[in-house]
Amino acid sequence: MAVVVDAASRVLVQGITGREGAFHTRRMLAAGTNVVAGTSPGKGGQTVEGVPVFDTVATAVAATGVDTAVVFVPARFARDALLEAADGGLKTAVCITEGIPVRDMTEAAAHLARRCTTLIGPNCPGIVTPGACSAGIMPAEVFCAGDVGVVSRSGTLTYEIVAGLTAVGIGQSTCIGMGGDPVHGIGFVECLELFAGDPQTAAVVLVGEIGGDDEERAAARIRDGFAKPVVAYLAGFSAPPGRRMGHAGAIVTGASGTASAKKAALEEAGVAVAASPAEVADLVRAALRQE
Amino acid sequence: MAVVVDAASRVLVQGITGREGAFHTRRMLAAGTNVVAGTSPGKGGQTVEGVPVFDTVATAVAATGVDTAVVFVPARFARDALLEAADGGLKTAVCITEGIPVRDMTEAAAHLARRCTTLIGPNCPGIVTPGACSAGIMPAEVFCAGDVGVVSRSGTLTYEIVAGLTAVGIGQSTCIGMGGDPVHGIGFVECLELFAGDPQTAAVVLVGEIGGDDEERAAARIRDGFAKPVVAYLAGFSAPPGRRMGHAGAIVTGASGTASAKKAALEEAGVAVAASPAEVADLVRAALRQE
Amino acid sequence: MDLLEHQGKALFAAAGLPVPAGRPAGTGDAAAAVAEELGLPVAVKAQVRTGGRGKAGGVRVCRTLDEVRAAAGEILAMTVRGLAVEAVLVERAVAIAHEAYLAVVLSRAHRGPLVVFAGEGGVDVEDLARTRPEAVVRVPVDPLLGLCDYQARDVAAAAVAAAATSRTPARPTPLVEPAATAKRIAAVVHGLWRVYHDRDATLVEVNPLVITADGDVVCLDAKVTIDDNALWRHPDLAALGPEPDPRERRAREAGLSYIVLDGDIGVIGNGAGLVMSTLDQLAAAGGRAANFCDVGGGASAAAVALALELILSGPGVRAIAVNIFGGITRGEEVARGLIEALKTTPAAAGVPVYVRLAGTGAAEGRALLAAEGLVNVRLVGDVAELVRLVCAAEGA
Amino acid sequence: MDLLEHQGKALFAAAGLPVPAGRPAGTGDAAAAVAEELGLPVAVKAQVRTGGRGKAGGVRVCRTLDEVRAAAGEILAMTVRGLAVEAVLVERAVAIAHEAYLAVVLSRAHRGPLVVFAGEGGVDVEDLARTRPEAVVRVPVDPLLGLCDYQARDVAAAAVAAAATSRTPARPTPLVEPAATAKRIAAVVHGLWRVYHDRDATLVEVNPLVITADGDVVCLDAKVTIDDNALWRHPDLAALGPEPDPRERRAREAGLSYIVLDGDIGVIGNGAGLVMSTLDQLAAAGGRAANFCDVGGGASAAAVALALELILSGPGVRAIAVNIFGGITRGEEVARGLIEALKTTPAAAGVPVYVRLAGTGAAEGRALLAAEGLVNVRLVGDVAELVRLVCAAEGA
Repeated sequence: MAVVVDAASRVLVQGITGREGAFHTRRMLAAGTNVVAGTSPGKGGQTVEGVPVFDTVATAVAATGVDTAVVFVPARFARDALLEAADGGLKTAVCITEGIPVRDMTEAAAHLARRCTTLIGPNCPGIVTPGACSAGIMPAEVFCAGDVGVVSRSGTLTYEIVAGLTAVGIGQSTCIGMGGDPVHGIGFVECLELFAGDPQTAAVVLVGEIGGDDEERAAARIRDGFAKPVVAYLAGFSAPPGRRMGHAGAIVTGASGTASAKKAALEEAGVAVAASPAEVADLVRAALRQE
Repeated sequence: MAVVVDAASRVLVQGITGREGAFHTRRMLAAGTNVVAGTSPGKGGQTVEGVPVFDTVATAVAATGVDTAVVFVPARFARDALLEAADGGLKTAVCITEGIPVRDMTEAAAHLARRCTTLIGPNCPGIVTPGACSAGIMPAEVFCAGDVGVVSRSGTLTYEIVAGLTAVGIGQSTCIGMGGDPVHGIGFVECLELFAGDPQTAAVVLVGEIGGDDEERAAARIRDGFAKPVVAYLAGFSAPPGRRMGHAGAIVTGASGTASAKKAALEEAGVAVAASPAEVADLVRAALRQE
Repeated sequence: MDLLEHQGKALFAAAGLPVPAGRPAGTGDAAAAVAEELGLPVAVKAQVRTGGRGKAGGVRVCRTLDEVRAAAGEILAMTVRGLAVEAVLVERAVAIAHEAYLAVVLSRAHRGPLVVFAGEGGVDVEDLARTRPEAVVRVPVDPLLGLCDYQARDVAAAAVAAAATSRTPARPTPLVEPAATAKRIAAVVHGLWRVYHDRDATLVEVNPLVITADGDVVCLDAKVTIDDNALWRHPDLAALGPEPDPRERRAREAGLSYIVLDGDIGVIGNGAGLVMSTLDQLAAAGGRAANFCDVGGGASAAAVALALELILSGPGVRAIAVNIFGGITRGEEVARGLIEALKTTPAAAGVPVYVRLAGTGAAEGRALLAAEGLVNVRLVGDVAELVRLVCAAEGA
Repeated sequence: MDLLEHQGKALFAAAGLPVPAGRPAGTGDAAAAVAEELGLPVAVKAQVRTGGRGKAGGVRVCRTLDEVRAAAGEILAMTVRGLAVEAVLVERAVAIAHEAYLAVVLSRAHRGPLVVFAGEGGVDVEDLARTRPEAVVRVPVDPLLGLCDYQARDVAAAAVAAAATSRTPARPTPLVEPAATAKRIAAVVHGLWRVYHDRDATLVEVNPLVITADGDVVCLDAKVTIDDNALWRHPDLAALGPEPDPRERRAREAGLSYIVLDGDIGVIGNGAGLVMSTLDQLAAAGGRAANFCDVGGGASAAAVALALELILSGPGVRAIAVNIFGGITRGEEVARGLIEALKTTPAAAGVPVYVRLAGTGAAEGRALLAAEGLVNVRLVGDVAELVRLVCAAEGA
């Protein structure tokens, strides 16, 4: 088992004929993913890397039974692509596209929520269940199957940390790149719920960064009772304090958004916070030994 | 038991300080309804017929635990009142107001659907569970408690038919005036489902009229298997054929909307269709005897 | 409220939709002047608030100004389905390669708008919907999201596919640049949606939507219905309505729903369903109603009086049936209105009025009427008796 | 992108929101001219893209033109939190009876906009939110519905209630007509929502929202942040941005994320998190970064070369750390970019470049760099080594 995607997932690549879409389709296929369809308006009937291209999500669903979309379309068209995926009945939409206007994302996220389509991203590297499915742009070669769930706000940093786990023989159940945009799909809290319910996952790694209050909310969730060990790494301790315009952010979140504050909140919840990406593997090993 | 409202329903009157709102609050109270709160922006703190008035639905909910709204606000403000009721967490909204723009209703109905708020109306007389709750403007004195469920597109005609039932000793479980607007809340099909699941209801009366295809869809639902006898009355056989602008209506519904076509569809589904309102009671009695 | 074609096309043009150049005209000479300005050939089209004008000869293509003058004159004198032609629209003629059907319409079943497309336009589109329902594309629009671009593209793709296999005209012309045509059609779908949404329409129909030989897309017709309940948001549109029957207008201003029919029995009731039911029962008994009149919920005495006055102001009313089931409407109010009108309207003399009062205030109303002792008023017990007596009076 | 107050107020005015009469000025004399036109007293306010100007003395009320000239001159010479004052806004002074806080802001937790209101405005609103969170009204707006009128009325009701019990000023003035004031505040909430939604803002903040002694409502300040990702929809707003640092602008045009810092170690990495993490580890080891540079996913050799060139064009860079974990970014592309830039940039001579390549194409990239044999390039095995060596080089 795993969370969100597994070997049975049937993947649709939206924007498959674009440079990025085609490149990553090849990589996802190479990682053993069931990429069974792509879409590109006006390009129906073509193939990319042997994958059939359809004009619309509806026709792709009808022809191939896809359940997981990976969205590579340009930012201006991403809202529409997500709505199309949700209306097509897909279970999961992984949105790689970056630079999507916030208003577009709030609308898309609200619509996906009522269609019960799980959203990952946008501006995210995707999701990998090692050996089973890679939906996105993560380099499959650094992953190996195992029992640590990983969820991260940062892409490259995740690969670094996962490579560190893999190097010492700690495999991963599922790795989720939740993306760094202010409005995004599943976050730390939702992923913690998913990993809590996943028998394959024995421990969880959270990779956070400055800004927002996702880490603080994750800390609150863990403090309320979380049965599996959690290890975190945070980036941005040395970032200069941002220049704030107004008071709204602080009023709304009640959080300062600094790495130090996030570290304190997580440690208070019993989370081991690594000082460097390389230290994560050590802390995970220690946590799993204690179990 | 009954459907939608019963003796435990706690009713909120939106627009309680208006002429209609105040008048019908008195009548609903006289019918034994638990009218426990009203709203009228800027009038919070007053009382109407002894019922406390609040500025907002949220404060009314917090103070009185209302679960059923009856909306009397003017047409221009009805969309907002319905959204407020749904966001306030009310289970049911009964919208008496007529003349609401279709666009407003499509938006309100979509929002209520995702909030799981049952909508009755608009432009409807409301809903009565005799002896327990009257939420709307129906004259409670013509009803009596019993085992026939009534759902109607027409107000006065319903009273006429219900009075005929009551006169011969046939009581009603719940009577629903679904309203005549093109976009409305629960209709024949949804009410049939509710009555199918209500142990108190032994038979159902549908009161339809020309236009639309609600009756045709009800007939299809009954044809698919409906365990209780259904009697119908339809108005509009003598109506001159409407002047149609375009083809869209016919293309969309595939139905002519005439009373004759509706009668044929219902009879094909095994529904006894009365020739006059007065005949409904005879047909119901006959149907219940056959059971 | 139904708009005339040229009014609908003005909305289309404002929304950036492609419509043929043209202007309405009220006389044959004015039509010829428009044609001269546009250049020949032109189409001269009856402007009337109903369908069916084509079969009635209300659309002609003219190649000379004399033809335009003659056609416009004839069309302006026509009626279509009983409605007078209000003007002609003179438009530059369009070279049709393919015809399709495209509409945004309120769907009761979806509780929201629906985009409807058929690859074959014209008057036979309803037959197509019945015989080959799969040939009709139906795209429900989410009221909270509005039309999505993917939906417009879906429709455009269907349109281009349909044009490629079109059977109208007999020899289909291949599209020059299918992708460009698809983009134009998607833009039309967006434009129609804007008109539908922004102008509170319940129907925006283009039939035919034309694809020309060089792949252009033109809205050759425009049928637009505006939601009457939303006209307060659109004062410009509210001003476009036809002159109503003066009785119907007075009734509407008083909150009555009043429709003139062609029988000789006046009918007053409360609630559209009850009034329709009364008309049905009259018809079943061989009677013919002179009107439909719903005094509505909670009608005042004044409204009832006006209803009676309106009925009596019409020609040849031989008897009047009043059928009231009091709910919000109170019997005593109805009685007061009847008494007032009968006492002050000379035309009331000699017209028997049969009154059935039930429900709230029925006893009080009956008592008031009885106390007044009006010679031509008769109280009846139920609807069956009402119908029987009023039909008998009519025959007398 | 943060707007200056006067830019935000122009959006407010266009949305029908009440703002004081005023205009920006770039010199003391221009400020005095505006004041003369408006009438005295006026407020002279620093226009700067950050908060905190009040505490820095950037807002003065002036009663004479000489005072205006002097105040404007002093304010124009100020910096606030390191940012230069770009102009002054000269506004007619407003008689304040009550001050409140009102904003529409993107809430990550709600995945949508939130209306935030506090009955006490000013700079202490954050304290209020901490100490008496119940005094802050938070109304989430449904992205698919937009702001509902009932929500605006809720906020207005809270505002009127707050004014009635206000502690600022010390002796609260009762509102003349609370219902009228509530309507004006509800209209302000709607107006702010329109600005937020229609202009793709992520923050629209009014602090203070002023209620005057006669019950009028005025937006005395305006803080507006526009979503950078949506600027293409608003070319008028895109033109309002400040002049960026030329290096940052060149970087942005090439798709790099580049921020100038004040240390002496150049940093290049791929992915914001990885670069931040590299900076953290440098800082922990006592090093100070000269910049933040994320070459992004799938960076080309040209982008990497530009990154190196930008770093070398800055003052006092003593060493450069390159930390690449190849995913989409390929190690050989990075290597090519480094080689190109190091060979063509004179400033590269003598600056040691430590390169850590891992992931996709790492072996190929390392081979390319090794083959080139550049004297100042050193390949390292992991980040710990990278950090240790680069900090040592800096110290050298």
